[in-house]
Amino acid sequence: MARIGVFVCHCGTNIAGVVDVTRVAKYAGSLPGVKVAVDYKFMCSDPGQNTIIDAIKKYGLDRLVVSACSPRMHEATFRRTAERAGINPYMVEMANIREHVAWVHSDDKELATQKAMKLMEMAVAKVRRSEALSKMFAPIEKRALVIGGGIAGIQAALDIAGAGYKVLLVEKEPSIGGRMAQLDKTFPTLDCSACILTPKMVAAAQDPNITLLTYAEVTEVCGFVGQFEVKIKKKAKSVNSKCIGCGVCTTKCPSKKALSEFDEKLAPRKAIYTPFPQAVPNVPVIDRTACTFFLTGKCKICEKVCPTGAIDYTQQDEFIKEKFGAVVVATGFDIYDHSNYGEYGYGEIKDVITGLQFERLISSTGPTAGHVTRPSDHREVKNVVFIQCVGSRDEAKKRPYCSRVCCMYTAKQAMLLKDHYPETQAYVFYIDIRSAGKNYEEFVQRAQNEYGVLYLRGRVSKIYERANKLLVKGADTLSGAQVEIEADLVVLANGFEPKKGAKEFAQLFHMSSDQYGFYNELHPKLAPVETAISGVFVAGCCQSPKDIPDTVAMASATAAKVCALFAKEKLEVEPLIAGVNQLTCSGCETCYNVCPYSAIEMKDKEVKRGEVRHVAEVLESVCKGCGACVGACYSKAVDLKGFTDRQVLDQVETATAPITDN
Amino acid sequence: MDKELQDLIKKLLTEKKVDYAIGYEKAYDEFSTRPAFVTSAEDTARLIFNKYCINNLGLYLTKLKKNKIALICKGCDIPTVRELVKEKQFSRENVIVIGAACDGVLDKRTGKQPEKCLNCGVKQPKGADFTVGTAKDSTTARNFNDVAEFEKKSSKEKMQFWDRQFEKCIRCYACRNVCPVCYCPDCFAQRSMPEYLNKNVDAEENKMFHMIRMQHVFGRCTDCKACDTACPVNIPLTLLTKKLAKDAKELFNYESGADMDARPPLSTYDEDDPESGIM
Amino acid sequence: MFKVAYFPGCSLSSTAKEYDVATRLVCEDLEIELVEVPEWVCCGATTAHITSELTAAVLPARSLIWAEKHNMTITSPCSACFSRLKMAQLNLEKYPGLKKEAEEILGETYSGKGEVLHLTRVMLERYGVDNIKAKLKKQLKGLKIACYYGCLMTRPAEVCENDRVEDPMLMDNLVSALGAQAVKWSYKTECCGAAFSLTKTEIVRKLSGDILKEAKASGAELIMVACPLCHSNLDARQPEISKLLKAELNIPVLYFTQVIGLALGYGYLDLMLNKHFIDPAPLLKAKGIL
Amino acid sequence: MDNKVPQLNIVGFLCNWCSYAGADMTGLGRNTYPSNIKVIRIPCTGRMDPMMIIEAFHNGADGVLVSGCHPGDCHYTEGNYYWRRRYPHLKSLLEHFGIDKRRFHASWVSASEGKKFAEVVKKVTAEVKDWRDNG
Amino acid sequence: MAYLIIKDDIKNLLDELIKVKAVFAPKKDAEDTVLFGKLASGAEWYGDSLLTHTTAKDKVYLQSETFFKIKKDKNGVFLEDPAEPAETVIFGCRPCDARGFDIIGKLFNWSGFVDEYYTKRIQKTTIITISCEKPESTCFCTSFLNGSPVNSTGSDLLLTPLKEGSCLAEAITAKGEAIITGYSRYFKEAGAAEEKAKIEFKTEAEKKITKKLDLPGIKQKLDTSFDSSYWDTAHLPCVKCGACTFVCPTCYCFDITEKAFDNINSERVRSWDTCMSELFTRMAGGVNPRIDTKKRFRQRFMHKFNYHVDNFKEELCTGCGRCIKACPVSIDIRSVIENV
Repeated sequence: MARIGVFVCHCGTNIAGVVDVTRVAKYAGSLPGVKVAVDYKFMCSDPGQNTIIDAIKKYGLDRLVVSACSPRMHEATFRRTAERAGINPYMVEMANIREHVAWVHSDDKELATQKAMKLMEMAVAKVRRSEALSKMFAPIEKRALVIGGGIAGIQAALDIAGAGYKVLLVEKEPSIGGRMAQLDKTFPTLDCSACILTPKMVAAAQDPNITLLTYAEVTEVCGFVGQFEVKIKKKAKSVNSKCIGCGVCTTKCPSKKALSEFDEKLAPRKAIYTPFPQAVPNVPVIDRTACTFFLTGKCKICEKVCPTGAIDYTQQDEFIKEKFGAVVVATGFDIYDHSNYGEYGYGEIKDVITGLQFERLISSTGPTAGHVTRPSDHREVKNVVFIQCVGSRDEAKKRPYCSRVCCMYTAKQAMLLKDHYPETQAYVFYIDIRSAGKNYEEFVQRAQNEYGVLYLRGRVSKIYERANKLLVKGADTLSGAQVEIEADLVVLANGFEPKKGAKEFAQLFHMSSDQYGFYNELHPKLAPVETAISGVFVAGCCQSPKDIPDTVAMASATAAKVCALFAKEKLEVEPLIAGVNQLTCSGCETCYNVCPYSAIEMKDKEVKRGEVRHVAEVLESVCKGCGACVGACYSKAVDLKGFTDRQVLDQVETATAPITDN
Repeated sequence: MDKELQDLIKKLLTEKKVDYAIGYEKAYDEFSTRPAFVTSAEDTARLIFNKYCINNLGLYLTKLKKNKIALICKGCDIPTVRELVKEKQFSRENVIVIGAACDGVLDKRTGKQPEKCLNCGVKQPKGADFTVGTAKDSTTARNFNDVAEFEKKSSKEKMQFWDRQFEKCIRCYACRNVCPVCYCPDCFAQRSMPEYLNKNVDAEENKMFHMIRMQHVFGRCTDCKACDTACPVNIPLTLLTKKLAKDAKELFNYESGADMDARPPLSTYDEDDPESGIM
Repeated sequence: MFKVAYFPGCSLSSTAKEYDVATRLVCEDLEIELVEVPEWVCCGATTAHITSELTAAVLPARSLIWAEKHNMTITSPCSACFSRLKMAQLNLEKYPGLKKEAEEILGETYSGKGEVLHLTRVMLERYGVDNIKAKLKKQLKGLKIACYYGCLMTRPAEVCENDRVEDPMLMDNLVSALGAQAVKWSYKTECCGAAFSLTKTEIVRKLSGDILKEAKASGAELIMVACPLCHSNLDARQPEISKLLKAELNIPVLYFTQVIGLALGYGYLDLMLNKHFIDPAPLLKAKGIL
Repeated sequence: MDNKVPQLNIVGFLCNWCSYAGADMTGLGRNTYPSNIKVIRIPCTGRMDPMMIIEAFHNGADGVLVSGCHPGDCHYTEGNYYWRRRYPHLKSLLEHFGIDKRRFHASWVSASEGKKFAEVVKKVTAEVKDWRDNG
Repeated sequence: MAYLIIKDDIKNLLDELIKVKAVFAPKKDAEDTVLFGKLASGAEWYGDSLLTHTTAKDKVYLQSETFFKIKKDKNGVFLEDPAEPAETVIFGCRPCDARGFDIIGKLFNWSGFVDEYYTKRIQKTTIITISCEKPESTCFCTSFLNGSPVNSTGSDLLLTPLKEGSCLAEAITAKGEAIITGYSRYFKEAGAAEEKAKIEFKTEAEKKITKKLDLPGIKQKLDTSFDSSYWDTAHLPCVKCGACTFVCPTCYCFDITEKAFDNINSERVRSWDTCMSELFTRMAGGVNPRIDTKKRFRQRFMHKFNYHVDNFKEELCTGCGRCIKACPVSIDIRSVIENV
């Protein structure tokens, strides 16, 4: 027989001002199984909790009902109280007589009191059916997978490795470095992007705890926190480990048809190539769609010139399967494609370029070796118009969000232009300047005041192609005038959008994404780097557009989360999860189909002696306790701990029965 | 037709393609048949097929899960096989479906054709591995007019109607036990912890049993009428099973046992599902 | 036989008579049956739509209902008429109250299902440039044409359902099919100033002048249009614009059906080319088309 | 409506993450509603076994309300989508058995919609009362 | 002493009885189901069907019998006895039904144990039986000792329809006698001709029952066939529902349950159970001696025609044939035991 204690809280006058708490307590005392029922001013206070602990000891209680505020407020508190007194923490139920009674039924104290009695009685009915539950533990594979070798992935990998854990860093491209490697200088300090990034790339390559896997993609994921099993495709590089990175093959390769991804298609690249000179690892790959040998069966020049015999045309894609305890997703972003901006020429005007293309143009390692010339005729430029918010803050293009960095990089680029070519004039069309960040506003001010960049608040209505010139028509809303600028080059501040295939990638992990495809964090404020899938963390622009410092901070945050997870001996699992009674399971796979977490496994199992049946089993460390399986199971074989059918039914029965308070 | 059927089964048994053939044989008088389980070629002579073969033999698939079975099915029984395969109760390779062309069956209690035989579009079975005989499908499509007619009643009238029906119910569970999709190893009705259903037999308790059973078979019931025919006190369960079929069709455009690839309506969803009056 | 309801509009029986004549000629050759909406009334352009929402809806609704009843797509060669028909259709759908009122006035019901398209889309999309190409009698070799679309047949974009609102290609594709060369230029949809046609002519001269200048600069020898209002601004005002710009523009402006007509072998007077202020004869003769 | 409707018993199943929190919010905002509803906290509307609702009516509940997160907002990503399918089916089936449609309701109430929760409860109570009074 | 009652007077008699007792008789409803229902007037009686869909057993041996209620109020928890049973008449059952009361009666009063709930009810019940004129293909009452369409075992008053629109009424017990004396205006003494007509009626009716079982022979066979492989296949068609046992006039198995105490009330109830149900023999802890369906199927026939005979020297069956008709898969009890 249960020994229940009922504790009714006054919450000062919050409850007691409306509900007759002594009557509630008295009624509680008359309920079967209730050994003691008391009311007290503040149950959650130290003396309040001590009252509970004393009562537990004095009456040998094994279950508690606290009639007070919302369980969302203090359930955890009273569970700890119970634990302190030696009762299983899951033998505690709360009756919410503050938010759900006193505060909402203050207009009739009698009805409020009756409802409080009822809710308390329902909690008693539920706790009577409660079972002692204990936290469960699952093993952790102390090895992290970092997906994406941009600055976010590199930083996360370095931090995790620094704590002594092994990391596998997977990058799709032949080299790590990501978007940051494409940049010329970084705001607001104007230091060289490569100068600050390259050391990190090298550090990642040299760290004994980090394994680099470039030109590789994650293709399959199963398992769960602590025990992810990930299948990775190592794309055939056609270059084997004998390569010493001398670069002769690249120099001699005759194919120039492909366009360089790294240079944003402003320049051709060879069929055997490293994306950029500082590539890590410095091992070229053959792009089989461009290679003359793979296309025609003739050439093999690279094989002939290679001093180490590292070229291997027969290499095949290879799949590896490895186990990880945690995953950091840092898959980055794409630049918004402005080809559906008709007013800017549908992406067909050669001298209307993206911000990232401008980075390559002005970068000394770029296709023009830092000379800003027009892509169409390679003439030097005089007037350059920058247009902000292309694919950002634009409802019509279904990109209403702000990409956060464009104001800054536009200012940076305008300044760099002036630095390189003092005789040029930069014009910037903007909606608002968003320069929140340390030294950011000052930076923009500098662009305007010291560099004479002309800021025009308004949109460009159309770019007209004239012979050798671009006529940019727009509005300056501050002066109210129409503006026409004869420009040599127009640079669009393209916003950020999710990487192509981001949604499909999310499905590998069952992660959710927002309407644009950016990955959803678990909580926008309090869990910004976690995802709904425990053990999977997000860093950088795959979650939302952000600048380098924020990306790095976020990456380090994921590393901290991973390390915190790995620091534990074993994984603690909340016991409020589903469980299958396999004797009654009919094996229809309904639960298996509805589970949002793939926490159900179907097995052929001997459920009774001599009787092997196809039955469901809950993977305890994966289950989140949502109960979708319970709601769907018509065999009534699944139940949810903490919200069992027995508990709910008894609550229902109590809720509908009259009060026998006399 | 009997001869053709017997020969086919004889062949399947002789070639050891199946362990059991489940068909029909004559029962206690010329107006009744009962399920026959045949294991040897010599025994096939008792198999018959006529207009009294009302039982849905698909029921036995879940009871002989491990065997290879040849099952004689009327066109209206085949959805049951599909549904059970879909629900992983039986693997399709283990059953050879022998479709028997049927011109409608007769209910032994009334001597009349049950409702399902009117406007039947599967007199000539569809989806069988072998088919015996030929029959002409009805050209008019099935309709839900009778259910729609009942739906017009006020909720009070409906309540009274069912109260009167379930007053009669003796909770013999014949409806449940002949139902092919009521295969749960331990029916909720006989659980004690928690006690979903009281053992007490009274109209209210009986009604709850039927409500829950109907809910549990929603999207799975193929409206085969086995429960309706089995009821010893003639409760018109067809009015309920047909309602399920109607709702599945109207709410989710789903037909149980029709499409092997369609997900059961309650174990899937669409982000664009209608709000159905949810506030 | 390809059959559409034809709403010519008022310009086509007056200032743009040649457009109507050429259109009917060409369509007959192409076996496109133009069924003129019987007793059509004013589309409500210029005044109705800015003064009375109801009038603006009821006027076109009459024609819309007729076309719908006869199960035909309704088309107009005039961009303004097209715009009014299409806007009325959308407004009647969007505002049930307006629809009810309009239906009461007309004594008929309107389902809103019928299709409303500008003549260019009917001929060049539905009928198809390829089908036109198959019927041509000659190629307009060596002719450089600037296609001018104007505003009402391209905007608002979501109404006109044109996915390249800033750079339409419909007529440009036709030009290529006719064997001529469509010049690439950026003024295809600029404003010609039509709304100020009679009130503030200096604005019209400036705006239309820009268009003509740009066409000339891009190498065009001829401008092709599909709207009587565009035409009158670019053609009739050209002499005064030339004077203003102090440069002889002398660039003929033809309706697109007239240009098709040329490729179908029709002559100068068949297509009423004599009606234009800037006579295209010298150019066409020089190119060996006439 | 009047918040005092004695003798009506309404069982409310609220999902922990949105609607229960929303009901808490109703309290925080001191919005009042009729006291007939007795709330049972469930983790998610996906947990809502239709049996529980049938049992509630069998036990004599006059009305039942199930409330969860708005579509797309489910804490467990999908639970409310499943519920959104169970609800119309169950409502239709119950109605067929003679359980009036005014007695069974569902709503989406987010954690911030305290006012909406009060409105929902008022509406449900009024509907159940209407059924009781007018048959 | 035998009497005659005119058929038209039967309705009048019923109307009179209704005034003082609860009268149950066959009634037909909209679905053509004929069940024993409480009559509000004699006109409601439907006499044209041979057998009702279920027996009258449940009027004496209730399908769910409340033993007592548990109640709680401010004075504490106490038990409440159920209401006393009312004076009851079961009218229009058949000899096979009536015989069922005799068989169950022996069981509920066996070796010194008296079941007070059954006994109280049967004592207050008068059973008026009508002989069967047109037995059906499922009938086999003549297989049993004294079994016949006119058998009076278990009845208080037996009515046998004669040709001239009247019935021969024979009081079998004092309760039956009381009906005749209490309502003597409807009865007149019968003569030898009527007695003779009854014998003719009997021969005619018995002739219609073609199936006769060799019960002693079957008993012998059953004694040795517990482990027979016959049962391995015989049970296959059976779906293990309880229809056969719930429509049987002699099946008496039950289960006693208590409703969970919800803090206000609860009750202890005896409900019919069926050996066909897996739950029937499931014990606390989950062990179930008759877990497989074959064993349950075998039990039903063994009990009726073997074990019960050992204990009571008669079969637990009256040959009404209801189980054959009610069976959803048309299993014939006669052929099952004959084919062992």
